Amino acid sequence: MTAHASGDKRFKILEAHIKKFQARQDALIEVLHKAQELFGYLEDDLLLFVAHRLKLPPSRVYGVATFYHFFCLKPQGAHTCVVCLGTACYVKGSAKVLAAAEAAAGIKSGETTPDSQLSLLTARCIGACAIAPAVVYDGQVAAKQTPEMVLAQLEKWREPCKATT
Amino acid sequence: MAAKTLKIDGRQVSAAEDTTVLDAAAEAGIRIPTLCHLEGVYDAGACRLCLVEVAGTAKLLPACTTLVAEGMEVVTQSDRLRRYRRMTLELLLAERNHVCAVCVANGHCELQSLASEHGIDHVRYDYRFPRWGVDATHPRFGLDHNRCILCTRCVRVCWHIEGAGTKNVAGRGAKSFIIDDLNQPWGDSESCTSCGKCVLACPTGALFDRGSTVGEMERDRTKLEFIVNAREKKQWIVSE
Amino acid sequence: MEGTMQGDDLAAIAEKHQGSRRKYCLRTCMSAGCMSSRADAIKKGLDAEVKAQGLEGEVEVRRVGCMGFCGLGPLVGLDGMKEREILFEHVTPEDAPAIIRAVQAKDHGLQVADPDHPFFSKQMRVVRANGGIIDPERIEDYVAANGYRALYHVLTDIRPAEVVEEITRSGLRGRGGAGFPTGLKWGTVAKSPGARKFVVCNGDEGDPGAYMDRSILESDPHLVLEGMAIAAYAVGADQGFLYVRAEYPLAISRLQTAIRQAKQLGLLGGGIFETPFTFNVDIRIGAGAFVCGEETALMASVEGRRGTPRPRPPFPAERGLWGCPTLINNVETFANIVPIINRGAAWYAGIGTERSKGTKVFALTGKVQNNGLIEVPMGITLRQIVEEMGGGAIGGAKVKAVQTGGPSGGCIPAEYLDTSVDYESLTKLGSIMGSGGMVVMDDSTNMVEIARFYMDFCRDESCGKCIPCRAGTVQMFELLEKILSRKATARDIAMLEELCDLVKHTSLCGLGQTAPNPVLSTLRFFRNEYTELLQPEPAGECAASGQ
Amino acid sequence: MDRLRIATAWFGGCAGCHMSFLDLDEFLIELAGKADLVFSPVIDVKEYPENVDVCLVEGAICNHDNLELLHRIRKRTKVLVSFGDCAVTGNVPAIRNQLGPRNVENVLQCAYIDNAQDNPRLPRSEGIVPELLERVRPVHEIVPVEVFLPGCPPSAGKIKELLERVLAGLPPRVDGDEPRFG
Repeated sequence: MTAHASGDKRFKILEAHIKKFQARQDALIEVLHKAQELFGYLEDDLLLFVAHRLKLPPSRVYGVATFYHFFCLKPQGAHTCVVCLGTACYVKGSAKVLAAAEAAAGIKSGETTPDSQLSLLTARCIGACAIAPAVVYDGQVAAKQTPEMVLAQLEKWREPCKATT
Repeated sequence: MAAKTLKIDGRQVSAAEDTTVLDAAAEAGIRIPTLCHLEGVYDAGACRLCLVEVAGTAKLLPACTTLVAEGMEVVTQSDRLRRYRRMTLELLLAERNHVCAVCVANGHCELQSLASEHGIDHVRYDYRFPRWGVDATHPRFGLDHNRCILCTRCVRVCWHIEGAGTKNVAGRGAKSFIIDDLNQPWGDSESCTSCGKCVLACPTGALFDRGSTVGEMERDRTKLEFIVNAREKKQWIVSE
Repeated sequence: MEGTMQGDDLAAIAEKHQGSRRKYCLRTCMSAGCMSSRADAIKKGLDAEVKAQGLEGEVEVRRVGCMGFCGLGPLVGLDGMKEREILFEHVTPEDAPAIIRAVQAKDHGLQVADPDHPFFSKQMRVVRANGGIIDPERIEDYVAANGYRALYHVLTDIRPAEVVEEITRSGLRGRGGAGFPTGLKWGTVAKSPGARKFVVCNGDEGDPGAYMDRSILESDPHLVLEGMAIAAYAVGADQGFLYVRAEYPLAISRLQTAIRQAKQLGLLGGGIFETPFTFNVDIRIGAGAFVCGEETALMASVEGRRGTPRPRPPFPAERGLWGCPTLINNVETFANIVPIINRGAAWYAGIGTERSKGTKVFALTGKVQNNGLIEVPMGITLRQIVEEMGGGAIGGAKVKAVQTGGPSGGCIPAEYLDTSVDYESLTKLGSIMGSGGMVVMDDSTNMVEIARFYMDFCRDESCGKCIPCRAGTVQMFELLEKILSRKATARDIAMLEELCDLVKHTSLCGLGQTAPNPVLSTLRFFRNEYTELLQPEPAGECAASGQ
Repeated sequence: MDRLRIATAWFGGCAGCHMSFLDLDEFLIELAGKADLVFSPVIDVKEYPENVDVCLVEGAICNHDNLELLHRIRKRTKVLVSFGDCAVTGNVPAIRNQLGPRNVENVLQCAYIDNAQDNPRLPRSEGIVPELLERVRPVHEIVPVEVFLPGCPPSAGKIKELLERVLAGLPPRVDGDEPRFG
């Protein structure tokens, strides 16, 4: 039996991960982490797959997936920019960094640009307080960011895609 | 089972040891206001209306989840408690869109009655006017999120009496809302058995029988108790 | 394959490891802070340079955890020199040749930190003793630093009740914020009847402006594992869960490594040190919910459910995970266990104040000269921390307030800087010890904005279960917005205070119960900043409004 | 004793509260014997007078006209009664607030364009039709209120109780039943 009717191999990997937890229902959050890692975001079909494999009601899976901010139910952009809004970053001007990023990208935090190139997010504190304000670009923490620096990074991401179009 | 003797509002009360303060008070004819409590399902301790003062405890305790203890002294009515209850109700009235005048539950709504009981003649907080929808896809029932107070009674009856697990809370904080299955239209739910227990459980007009108009949504809550007694205690008690 | 281990084996590992040491050691900080400034490239550069110079036999380039002075990062320490260690600051990958020159006692021209700086000299490193010294990804390094000795000692020489007794005598209190006596908690779990018991390490360090636990987990993961194992033995548990935030990927990967290595050596698993004691640890990764720092919410999350709290009692010590007695302690609390066992409760109780024993790790951040992690004895004053160790506010500005305890704490104004840092003194000032965030604010900070910042946080992080927290934080946030936009009147302040009272006293869990603290403390100490923004009451012939 | 000067005002509401007022039946005759109705939609007075003792304000505050008159009423009235659910809570008129920011634009679009059966067009007659407020508000969010009389509508009995107390020179309030929305 294939893991999923679509034949998508990622379902097979996910299924192996579920087996590692003996399909225990209390592993739901770990399974969702893996699912998001594999697929980038949690679409309904995927949530339903998880629900069936863990023998949980879909409402439980959806309730959990929407409770935790880390999970996203919509596709993310090719690049992600996470501005930390923890206290240390805040008192050192992260709000200005975020405002600059929002203005440059033309989206609000939590949104993805229409061309799916960039998702702009905020974090409650990534624990990089001594190097505040911190921004995470595609998973890499960058220290002591200024509006100019965030703009430069966004511009850098934009360039290669300009080149291809 | 050992009995405990305690004082509630100055009255000597005795109750079996695993009785909640709420039940012990009710037994003694003392009514403590509640919203999320529902006979037959486990308590969430979420609405905070049944908070009582217990001598020797600095914190206020929810009567619905606090067990009686020997020598306990409970106060269920005080100026402070009344003020807190009033404010809590005001917060609820301001949170979503409770337009009693055009609500199916007008006159049969626990939120409306409690507000009335607590002398709320206006709400001091900013009405939030959030935008919530109505799910009218189920052939027999409707869900109006505008009137929902997130007491989770519907969720608890769906899981623990019916066992279907159709309903749950999604999101969090003020953005929490009741869902069916994967947040899909109720009418499309595969797990819903259309048993209607959630509608019976709802304290406001959020869940209703389709076709009811203003003020028509009365519920017979004794049915839920009847089912729970039948299922758990194998006793079929028909209320007179 | 899991090995079996005896006390002698530990010594053998340590000895063998010592033998492999080189004359010089370049300790490269590879904690999340320095990693953001290409610490991995620095290590690679050093490795390459050592190789190029043919110094492999003399110089070890070691990956280490957090050295503390993160504001000066990336940091590289050099041991083995004639005099004392050298600490290079603001290192770049291009500095590798210069650092090797320093090893050769040649002129290097690099920026070097002063080891006599109060930032270092006023510290007392108990929990962070290994931080920045050992390689967190090599269990041998930990064993060589006397690791797993305490567990061996406990398992082979002491009865569980005596362990609890020892922890009680030490006076250790929970480092997660509330300061509940650890020994008492352990005792309750130990006495609670249950077929199974669990130990949970709360690594859901959610306070914005705090990263002590991240640093401990990244720098010395075995210290926490060993502390958990000792706790499990003391209370009779066989399974542990380490709940870590998803925001800390490095901590998670190091813990995974640590658990794997400990299992391989037989320090976790069945029959540890050939005793009947069995202990396994699973990592549970949080998914971004501040409320999961609350213990009942954390348990719900460990069980794979929505992280909503439930009323206590019953306390987790009696009925926790899956209804079983469960011990929940914070990362730093567990990190204190090994030093207490190794050096004795009396030694530990000798540090700190009458009621707050031992040391506390703080993340000193914000508008302060010297940013970083510090470990100080309880009872030190805020002034010593902020002015001496921290060097005061940046750029000659004046320190206005120190925020402790994050969204559950308060802002302590500069005139109280002589306050002793202990649980009771901070509570008296309307703040709390909290998990260890200490954010310095200078005179350019608008305190009403800070209150709004925290209320925004609480509003966003409220789980939504209980009404006062869910709806009250929203209304408080709106009132603060109204005040900041200069549309509020004195009556709005009264409403705000009334809501603080409600939310504090009627919310279900600690998140709601402490959410008003930043507002209350700024109203208490900086009330004028609020009143300056107020409008006069709207005129009416009959001004008295009916209530 | 001087005759009491009573007024009623009608803002965004269905006039049902005024109907309930008219349901006072013969008490209206008794009232007329002791008080003057100096301003009301049921009499033809254009300007809100000075020195009003009691004013029953029905309806939510929806437009600039409402706002202006409410402020005038407040200035010239001793006891302002927020009369009925629309005045007290915003009620049905305030449902439009759910349409969110740029509310006026949205509500007009919704009413005159999206749901128009024919000739979709925004009404425009400056100076004649008052401009809508961005947000419909209950009365007490704008001016201080002495008495709240919720209900949709408040019963004639409650109105009577209040007016009787005022006529007898007692502090204005409603004891009797518990207040009730809806």
